[in-house]
Amino acid sequence: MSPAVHSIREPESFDPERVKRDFPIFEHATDPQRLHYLDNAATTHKPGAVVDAITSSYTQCYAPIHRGLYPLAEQATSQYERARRTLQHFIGASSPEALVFTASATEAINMVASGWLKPRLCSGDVVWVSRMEHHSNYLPWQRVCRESGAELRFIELTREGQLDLDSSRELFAERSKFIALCHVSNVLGIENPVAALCAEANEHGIPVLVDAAQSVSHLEIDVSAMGCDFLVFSAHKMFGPTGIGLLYGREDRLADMEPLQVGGGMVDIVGDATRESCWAEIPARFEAGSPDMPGAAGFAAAAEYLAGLGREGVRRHIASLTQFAAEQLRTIPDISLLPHPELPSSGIVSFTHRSLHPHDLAQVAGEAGVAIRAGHHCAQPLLNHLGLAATTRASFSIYNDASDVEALIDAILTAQKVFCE
Amino acid sequence: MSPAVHSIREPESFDPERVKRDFPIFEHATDPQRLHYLDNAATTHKPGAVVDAITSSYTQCYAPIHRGLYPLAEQATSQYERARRTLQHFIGASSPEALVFTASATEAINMVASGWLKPRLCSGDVVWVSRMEHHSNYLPWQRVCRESGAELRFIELTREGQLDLDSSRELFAERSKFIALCHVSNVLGIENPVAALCAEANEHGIPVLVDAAQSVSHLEIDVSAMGCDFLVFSAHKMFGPTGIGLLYGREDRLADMEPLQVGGGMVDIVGDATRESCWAEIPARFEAGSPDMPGAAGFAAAAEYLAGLGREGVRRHIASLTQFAAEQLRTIPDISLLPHPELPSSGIVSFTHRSLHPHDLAQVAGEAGVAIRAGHHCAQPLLNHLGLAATTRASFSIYNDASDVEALIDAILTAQKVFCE
Amino acid sequence: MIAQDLYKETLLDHYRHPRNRSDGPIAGADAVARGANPRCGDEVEIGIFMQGDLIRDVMFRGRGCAICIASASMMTEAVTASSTDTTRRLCDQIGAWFGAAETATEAGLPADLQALAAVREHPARKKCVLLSWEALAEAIDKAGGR
Amino acid sequence: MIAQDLYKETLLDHYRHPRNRSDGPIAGADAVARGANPRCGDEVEIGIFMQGDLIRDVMFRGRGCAICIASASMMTEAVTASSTDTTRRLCDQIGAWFGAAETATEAGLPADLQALAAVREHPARKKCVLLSWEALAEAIDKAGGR
Ligand SMILES: Cc1ncc(COP(=O)(O)O)c(C=O)c1O
Ligand SMILES: Cc1ncc(COP(=O)(O)O)c(C=O)c1O
Repeated sequence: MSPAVHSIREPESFDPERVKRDFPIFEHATDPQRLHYLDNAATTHKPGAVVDAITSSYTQCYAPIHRGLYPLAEQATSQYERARRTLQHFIGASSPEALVFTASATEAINMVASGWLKPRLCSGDVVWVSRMEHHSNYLPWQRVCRESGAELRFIELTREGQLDLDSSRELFAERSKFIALCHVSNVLGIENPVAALCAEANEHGIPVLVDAAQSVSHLEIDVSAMGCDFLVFSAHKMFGPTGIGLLYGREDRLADMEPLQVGGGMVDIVGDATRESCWAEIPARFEAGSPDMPGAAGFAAAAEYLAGLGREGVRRHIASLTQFAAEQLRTIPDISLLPHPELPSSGIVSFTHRSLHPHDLAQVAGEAGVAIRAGHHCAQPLLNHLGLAATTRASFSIYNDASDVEALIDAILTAQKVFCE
Repeated sequence: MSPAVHSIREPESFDPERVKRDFPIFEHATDPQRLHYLDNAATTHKPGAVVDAITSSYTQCYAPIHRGLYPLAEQATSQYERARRTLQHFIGASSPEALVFTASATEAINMVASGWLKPRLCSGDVVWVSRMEHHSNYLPWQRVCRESGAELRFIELTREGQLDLDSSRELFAERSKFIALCHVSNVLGIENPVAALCAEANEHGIPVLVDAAQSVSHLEIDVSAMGCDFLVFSAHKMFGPTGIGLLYGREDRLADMEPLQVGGGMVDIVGDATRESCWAEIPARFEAGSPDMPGAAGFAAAAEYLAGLGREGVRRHIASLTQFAAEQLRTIPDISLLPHPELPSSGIVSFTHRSLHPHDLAQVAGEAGVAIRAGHHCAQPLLNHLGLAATTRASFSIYNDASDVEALIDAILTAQKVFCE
Repeated sequence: MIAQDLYKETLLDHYRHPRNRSDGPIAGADAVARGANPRCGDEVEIGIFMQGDLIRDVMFRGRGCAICIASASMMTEAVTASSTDTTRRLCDQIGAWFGAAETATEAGLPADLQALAAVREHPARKKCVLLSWEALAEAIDKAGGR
Repeated sequence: MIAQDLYKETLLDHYRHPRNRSDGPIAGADAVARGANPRCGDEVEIGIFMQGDLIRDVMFRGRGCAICIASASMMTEAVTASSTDTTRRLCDQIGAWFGAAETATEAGLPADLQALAAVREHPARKKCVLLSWEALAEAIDKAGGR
């Protein structure tokens, strides 16, 4: 956490240039020299190992899951369950049954809000989210509160953008029934003290859901050490396929959860007028419909790829590159970085420009091969609070290096020329 | 509909052997001569074109959808929306907005049950399903009825397995609020007269959802001609990827539907204590979370592949092969086919054996390279009605031919030797 | 200049020197309508001043990206001193021009507006163009409805 | 014979000639317990006849696949005249044997039961083996609980 520009050179092993060669898109993109992909908080690219895992699932080991008795189906089922165990170890869960494959982080959050919290929530109860949540970790709680007459409250932020726990003393009050917050903010790039918060919530018997969508690609996740009740993320933000995500839930919590979707594969005995349906065991109960085995295989391949790079090397690379970017951006007088207690180090730098509209800036940068994001980043509660309609965000990953930062700075200078001169 | 064994030779163009060469699994499977894949009703294999569409989405055109302003994101977004239009034409819908990408057919049905029907359903209302529904088109309606105090009723079957519309005269009564039924049954292989039923339901103002999961791979689907209000299917049963499916909804129906999931991408203005959230336009409103663009691209490639084969040739091939299989099975004295008004022609033949348990039969067949399915096929209401705990099912697709039927018959004879002699 | 792809000189000129822009509320207009694009945070307000069936003057106010501001500015120039009928047709034509590719045509569009053509290649930015035109159509409806 | 992979001769023998099988309800047992596998439609009923702490006799009744029937039949032979403690330990051991690969061991399993080993390669069939063993454990609990 105390880097200087020169620390951009990685200690020993981690080599972004070598890493970049693992990612076919940088060969294939029309002009690879010009693809400075800095939209990694939205979605990450895929290493060949992930694409191969998907392809070979389809071309060598494809069959229905959990139902067939012939060898191909047994192999496909093993592959699916092996993927679950790979991810179990990746996040430090104590058993594979605690992991539910979902379509996305968004779906996972909806499942918990509708299936776990809603049946327990009463008028007068309070649910907490932080001010910096992505809409996917805000709207489901807002809806369930509306439907139950409960109150949704914000953990507000200090001026430096951190959770203002002092002014949220009611967080652990008796009326508090649930806390949902992100591990790392997709706009501010701030890392929240989730383990400490979980510990205290746990003492008060308040379940916590951690949205790890923005942390899982570069911070080590250990759900046991973190002490969360639920944790969610999507494969596509950690170099895995789209269309698949994960819900981790403490087994006693999952045992008490109603399924969001009902249908094939999640029921043991279908009830009728006289008897109740009997759901399948956990986690099958929450995986209605035909499982996405190739997706799961690609997801596991991504976890293995990331583990193979060394999580600590990844973390350090991202941290020093983000800090370097923040420092460079600060050299442009018209640019203001969003609040952050120190130099951002979680891969994300958001900023505004005194006179350039974020969309114009992003468009001009895009034409110069620099892929950055402009908008509200699905975080309207935060942007309203900051009094902003939109910001520009650059987000860094394992295949980025200082040349991407330089291209970003150049693009901003170009845009200033176009619009301000 | 009047085939004989010799009609197994396809008229003119359709050539299953050539088709089979499009499917890499048959090269790669450990012993391709021995892979007689007859579990197509569960899931189908993927042609190279589909695998390539997925791969090249990841390696050449990958970026977030609907949000980025840089060229790669614009290309990825176009690809996603182009996939929607391909599928629009594939099912004869009048506009792309009527198509929602979902994770599966199962999810699509849950969306309609929770989001469209539930807010409208009152105690005393009646919802109809047929006796032959898959759990995915049964449990969501059962749940919504329980929650609303409405009654779920079966359209029962005649002895030949067809919908007994005569004994369901209340189907179009005033209390009827919804009808959900499959186009083709995944156990009986019977095709239901959905167009006629939709026409009559329409006259009475009763919306109909058609589950086309088992028909879309070999019957031409035209939602306009069919006149349904909703139609669902999964990509993986029509040679497309897992993890993606489709909900078609008449636009006025979709406009009235609440989203099952809320989160990123489906909201325009996030409300707070004082104002309501304002959802995005249709269909984005129903696609919360990061879209599965490579999945959509693979889905569209499957539709194009199928269209390229010629739907009529596909239909005829499946029909004559299914009929051939049924005839051959009938030559085994201990085998009974499940009820069907004529020789089954929809790719599916289900049967029981006087003394062989379906699981033993399927296991022995599997060891001989014949992939068939044993169990309740996620259709417990039907199996209860038939007084069966499990059946054996063989299901045929475009890459199967008479040699697969012969292998099936051999496998059954082998199993008889093992267990009955 | 690299950015010339999208940001034509005309467009930039309107962005840098917007015509008929009001800094405060538009006072004395016969009708005022608003448009907002929550995804970008763009907001415009269009006020029209009528003379019989003629739009004598148009003013806009708002914040937004260069395309949004330029489109509003160009719009005010294009419709000043046009009849409401002509203007409504123009609004529809612009809408269609940015709509489905099949139905789009630029035949008959005022030459000054052609600078917006490049935006058609960038679907994500269409709303930026259309915001002011949709508000204008609404203002005309309001004025007519009085 | 191709099917020898899974269906060993011993297993088939027990399937064709099940030991200690009752055609009707199991009468006069000290405890009876049931098990069902809704996914296959398999159902078994296990009755035990005690003599002090000893399981003097075991009967089963049921319908199911060859593995389910053979497992039940082999089980009755394996535990007849064993103490409830020994039998409970055997039930646990069989459960573990078909559980996670890491914890499984066949050390100490009666030789007669080794014919079930092949089923371990077929996760989907594990329940078919375990059904009767789980019902047996339940019957012992019931008998002890009297
Ligand atoms: C008739 C029918 N409906 C629905 C489904 C559910 O499809 P999915 O599992 O892809 O959601 C299936 C297949 O499993 C089916 O056969
Ligand atoms: C912090 C955070 N939470 C949740 C999500 C939702 O992820 P997905 O769209 O994959 O469901 C995102 C990204 O979009 C995110 O950045």
